[in-house]
Parts: sequence; structure tokens; C-alpha cells
Amino acid sequence: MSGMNRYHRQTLFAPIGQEGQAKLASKHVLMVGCGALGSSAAEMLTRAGVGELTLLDRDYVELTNLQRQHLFTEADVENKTPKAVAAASKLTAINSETKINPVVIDATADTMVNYVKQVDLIIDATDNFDTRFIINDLANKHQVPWIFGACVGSSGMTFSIIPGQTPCLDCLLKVTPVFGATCDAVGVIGPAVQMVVTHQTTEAIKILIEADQKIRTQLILFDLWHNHYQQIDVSRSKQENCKSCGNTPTYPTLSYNNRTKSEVLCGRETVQIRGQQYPLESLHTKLSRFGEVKANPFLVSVVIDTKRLVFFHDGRVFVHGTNSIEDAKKIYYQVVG
Amino acid sequence: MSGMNRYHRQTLFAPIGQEGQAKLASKHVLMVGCGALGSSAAEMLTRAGVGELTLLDRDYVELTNLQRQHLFTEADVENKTPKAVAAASKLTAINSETKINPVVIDATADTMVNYVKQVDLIIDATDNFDTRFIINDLANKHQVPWIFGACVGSSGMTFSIIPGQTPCLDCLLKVTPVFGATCDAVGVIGPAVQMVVTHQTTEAIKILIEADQKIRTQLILFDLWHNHYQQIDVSRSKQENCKSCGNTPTYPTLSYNNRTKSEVLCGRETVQIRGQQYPLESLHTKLSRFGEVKANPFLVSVVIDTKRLVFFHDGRVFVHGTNSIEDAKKIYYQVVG
Amino acid sequence: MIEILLFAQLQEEAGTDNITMDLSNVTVKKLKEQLQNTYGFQQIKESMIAVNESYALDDDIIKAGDTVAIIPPVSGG
Amino acid sequence: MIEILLFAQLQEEAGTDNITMDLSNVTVKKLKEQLQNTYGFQQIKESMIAVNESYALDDDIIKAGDTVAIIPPVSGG
Repeated sequence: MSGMNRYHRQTLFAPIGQEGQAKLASKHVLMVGCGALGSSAAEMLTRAGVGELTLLDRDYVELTNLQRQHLFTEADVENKTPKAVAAASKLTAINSETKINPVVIDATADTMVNYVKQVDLIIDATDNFDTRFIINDLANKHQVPWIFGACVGSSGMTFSIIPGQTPCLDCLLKVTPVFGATCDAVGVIGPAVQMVVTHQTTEAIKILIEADQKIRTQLILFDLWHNHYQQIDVSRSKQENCKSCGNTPTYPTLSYNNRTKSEVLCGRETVQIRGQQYPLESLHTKLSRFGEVKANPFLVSVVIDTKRLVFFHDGRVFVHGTNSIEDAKKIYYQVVG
Repeated sequence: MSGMNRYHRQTLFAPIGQEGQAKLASKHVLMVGCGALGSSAAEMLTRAGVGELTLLDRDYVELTNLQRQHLFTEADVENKTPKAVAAASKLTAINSETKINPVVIDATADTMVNYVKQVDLIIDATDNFDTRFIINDLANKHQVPWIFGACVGSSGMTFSIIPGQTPCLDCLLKVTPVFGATCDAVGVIGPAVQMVVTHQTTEAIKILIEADQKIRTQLILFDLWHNHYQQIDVSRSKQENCKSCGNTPTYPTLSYNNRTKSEVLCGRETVQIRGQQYPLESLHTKLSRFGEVKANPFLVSVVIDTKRLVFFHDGRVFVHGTNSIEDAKKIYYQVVG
Repeated sequence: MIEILLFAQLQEEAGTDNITMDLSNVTVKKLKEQLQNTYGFQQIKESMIAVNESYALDDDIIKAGDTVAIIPPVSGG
Repeated sequence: MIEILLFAQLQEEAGTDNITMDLSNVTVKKLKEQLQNTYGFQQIKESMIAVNESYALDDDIIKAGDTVAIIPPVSGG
């Protein structure tokens, strides 16, 4: 069987064929996050022969990642290699035909917008709802499809958002701020990650080869441990007055006032984050998973390892014990999701 | 968060916990085949912290594998590294705590039996039904659970076979020989592989930590391209007089006469395989996918690349153009599945 | 009888992945309140509800024999 | 009406992943024969049949409204 190309088994699959393969090679995908979902989705799309992949991630590889984050090895932990960089080097060894752009950066409205304008598809591989709502606004504004995905424990969900056609994340969730369950709070098993990625990459391939009739219109919800799988018709959730995908959108996360902003408080080894305003009572319960919580009518605080987080009514959070905005945001999103 | 161990997010998942993690570390899994299903399942179980993994595979890495077979890189293709060996080196870099035993061997009743006696679970990652029926007989005879898995195109299925409890592969399929669709004939997409592996590894973890109440009792059948997912109750298929799992089992594939036997025909650059007896008419149609078929009342032949396969009524097959039993069996199973 | 499937953090709070309730012809809103009262779920208000694999609104009626999924926001990735 | 889902190689042979047939109260065996005659499937005899997500035997009766999955042996791995 000499002379067969590397995608032979995929082009033999009739709905893709040579024509679909050529389309894949001409497309560019933005991966927001390169942790559990991102590293695996990047591997699958690289093996499948997508032309170009841009990987955004602010983080580096840690020991607790290896249990579920593909591509990464013990050497990456030792070297504290940034995830996007570690992933890129593995992906290039897998398929030198795919162009990989690793970008070590915090994914914000400002840092993402130029990428969003260049790509054919965005895959959500982030670990927090702040970033997902920004992706949602950018995708709707610039008419780029994106694939929502999330998991904790043995559960997960995924849904493909096609601007102008499907409901969007705002339509689905309606309430903000969203206080999502995180893997840092309730754990996660590797197969739950792979289940989300499997669905995300299947839909990605359909979108990229323009097999529009086959794109799944339902939201997938599953629990692998308890053997549940639901394909949920969410078309009713679409709202004409949606702030992101409605008739007169305002793209709330893109306006300056609503952005999560962070700054180092000089000389205090403290980072201030201006985030969503969570009710202090609900914070109290949530934070108790992570350490001893102290509260008074004005604030709630918790000590996690070497850092102390203090949440105020107005959405400000002090992260004491670091001068790094990256470190502060990381622990913040581990807690609030 | 220093001092956290690498399995922290998995032990945080309540149904596993520290106790489940300790059980995983004490268990040994046999992976039969280390291609698409095998390499991914091995990666997931290694990341999850299974104590010992034995990988059986007779094959080496080829370019067409890279589209869907995780762990392998372009360098492995250049070096024609045996799959079990290439996988083992990647797995050790991922988790040095898991003991990996790569075995480059043709999986037969003889070569598998001693491994089967040593392990807690067998994962089916093979590409042909001959080997699956041998696994079925060995697993039933030695009372070892095994997890059937297979995929082509965008479809796949998986089912956990627990001796003494569930139906077995003979109960399910009833007819032999089985002429299964192969990826070489109809292609396959990466997500179909991952979907099978995701379910296989979830059930593997349940079996290994002895979460017996949670083991899925249905057969999973899916088609990712056409958006189908079925959870099929197959309990009715169990047969009391099953030759493999019934009251008076004969384990047909373990008897000498029924084994697939191969020999090099000296000086003729030909390998003879004594396989299942397929009707020549059905072979004619099947083989036409691979090349020009010639037939007469006594035989059917096809040329595939540099080799010519000749099928006789009695189950004998000549593979002309090679002196390697491995090469001959590989192409044989690419055709008959 | 209504079968209620719980996902993610709700399972921990309830101690199970499914609940059967002897109810019929209740609104989604009413069911949420009842679950909140019985199990003290923290995030039922923020959860999506699906009845027989279809997205449900607060005023929809749940009938006997329906399967309801309670889907809390899940953030991990 | 009976909805019939086809998997793997059967899709190629039929040119679709699902067929609706205007039938009721037919045996599994009869349905197999009819499909075989209409579509010339090569492997219908070796295929497993599930009716409403439950393994079916040749003499089982398929009713209007049922969903039937035809599951040919799939070997890839």
C-alpha cells in the first residue's frame, strides 16, 4: 500500500473524501485554552489534517495536569513548559503539515479579537465562564462558529453555536454571573474530557468541511459514570432580544466597563481582580471546599495553599501572596469557574 | 497547591477517591492490539494510574496510522518502530509510575493465554474477529472480564463482557465466521475511535476499582456523523448452551483444529493461512473494494498493491508476494476483518 | 411519577444521580422549588432544565412519566 | 411507520443512514428479508437487530412507531 497518503483512512470515509480533506487543509481553528479539552482537541484536529491551529493559553504544565491532559509529559512538568508551547512541539512531531501557532497569553476580549477575525472556527477549551461569554460575544459579532464544551466529575456538555442559526451561550444560560463547577472543586476523570473532545472535534470537522446538513443541532449532556446520555433540543432557548445574538446586540462583555480587569497592587504582593459580583452568602459555601472561610458583612476570605483570596460585595477580589496577574487569575477561576 | 499528587483531580472525584486510586495502582490490564483503540486506551489508563499494562501488537507504525492512532509520531513512521515499543516509550514519559510491558507478537491463543491468567482485565483493541473470538474463549475460560470495542467510518460499538454475568461475544453475534467491516475498506475518523476508547476506559476504571453497581450493562452503538447514540439492552442474547459461556462450554477457538494457522511456503514467496471458510460469492463482492477480482468455481483472487491473495473454498488463503507471516496476516485481516 | 436526573455537583449535594418523585402536572418552576426545599441545591436557579430531552421554560408543565434533567453550569475544561 | 437506523457499511449500500418504512406488526425476520430484497444488503443475516434499544430475536414483532437499529459486524480497531 505504498503511495497512500497519511489521510487515506479519512478520505476513504465517503462523507469526507478528497474534497473534504482539501477543505480541512485550507482552514484555521482557534483553540481558546490548551489544558484538558484543548490539548486533546488540538491533537485530533492536527492528526485529521486541519491546515492551521492557533493555541491560546496563559498557563504552564503542572503535575496534576498529567492525569487527563494529553500531549504533556513529566518532562514538561519539570521544565514548567507553557502549555501552548509544549503542545505545539508535540503536535509538530505528529503532523508537520499542520501549522501550529502557540500563543502564551491571557485570553481576553483584547487579546482574542484579532485571532477571531482570522479563523474559521473557535473551539472553547477554557475553564471559566468569563472567557466563554467573551468568546460568545466575539463569535456573534464577527459571525464565527464556536463549539462550547465543559466537564467536571464524570459529566460534561457540548453545543455548537452557529451565529444567525442556533441559540447562543447567553440564550442558554440566561443568568450571569455563572458560578460553574470546576475540576478543582469536584474533580474530573479523563474519559469525561475525551467525551467532550470527541463531540467537539466531530462537529469541528463537519463545520470545516461545510457538511452543514450533518451538524448536530442538539446540546449533548452526559454522565459516563452513571451511564446517562442526552441529546437535548435547545432551539426554544433562542431569544430575539438576546444581548449577544439578538436583533440589537450590545455584546456586553466587550464593553469596557464589564470587563474583568486585574492589576498588581504595588509593594503589597497582592493582585486586585475586578470580577463578577457574586452574592457573598453563596461564595461562603463555595469557598468552603477549598479551605477555612472567614466572613463578615463586607467580605469573605479563604486561604488556599500560600494565597489568601478576599471577595468584596462589589466584585473586587484581592489575591494576597502573589505579584503575578496570571497566578492570581488562575486561582480565581479555579474557585469561581 | 504544592504537595498535591498527580491524581488529585481523580481522587477528588468522589466515586474513585483515595481508595479507588489505590486499587487502580494494584491492577494489571492486557491490551490486545496497540493501534487506534489500543494506543489511546493505553494512554488514558496510564494517565489514570493503572499499575501495570501489557501491550500486545505484531505491527509497526505506518504513515496512514497517524491520522487516528495517538501516541505515534512521524519519527516512529520513519523508524518503522513496532507499535507496542513506540507506545511504551511515550507512556513511560507520561507516567513513570505505571509499569508498561510492550510485547511485539502475533496475538494467538498460545501467545495470549499466559497473559490472560495474570491480568485483571482485557481490553479488545484488535482489528479482527478471529482474535476477538479467541479473547472471548480465553476470558470465559479463565474468568477475566474483557471489553469489546470496534469502529469503522463514524460508527462504533462497545460492550463489557463479565464472565458469569453478561452475554458474551458468541451470544451476541451467534454466526461465525464474521466478516466485519474494516477501516481499510470503508475508512474511519479519529473521533469514532475516541468514542469507543472513552467508553472502554470508563468501564475499565469501574471494573478495576470494583464499582460493580456502576458497570454499564448495555451495548453502546453510535454514529457520530449521523448523530445516533443507542444504549442497547442485550441481556436477551445470553444463551445457556453458548459454546463459550454456556453450561458446558467447549471454547471452540482454543481447540487445535479451529485455529487460524499460517505457514510460509518455501521458495514460493507465499504464505498460506488456514482461516475461516467464507462463501466465495460474498468474498467476491468484498474483495472488489480492494482491487480487481478474478474468480472461478474453485477460488477467488485479488491483487492488492504488491501482493496477490487467493481464497479457496476450504478456508485456505495464499498470500503471494511475501515470506512474512506477519505481513500476510495483516493484509488478510485488512480484508476479512 | 417523574424521573429526575442530576448532573455534576448536584449529585454530590443529593447523594444520588437520580430521584423519582411522585408528581404529575407540575410546572418546571414548582419542581425547582420543591427540589430546592428538599435537597438544598445551591444552583438550581442557574440550572438549565430539559424535559424529555427538550429545553424547558419555567411555565412548562411536567407530566407523569416524563424524564427531567437538571443541568447545573459546569465550567471545567 | 417504522424508523430504521443503518450503521457502518449498510449506510453506504443504502445511500442513507435511516429509512422509514410503512409497516406494522412484522417480524424481525420478515423485515430483514424485505430490506435484503429492497437494498441488497450483503450482511443483513450477520447483523444484530435492536428494536427500541433492546436486542431482538427473529420472531419478535415490530410495531408501528418502533425504532429499529440494524447493526452489521464492525471490525476496525
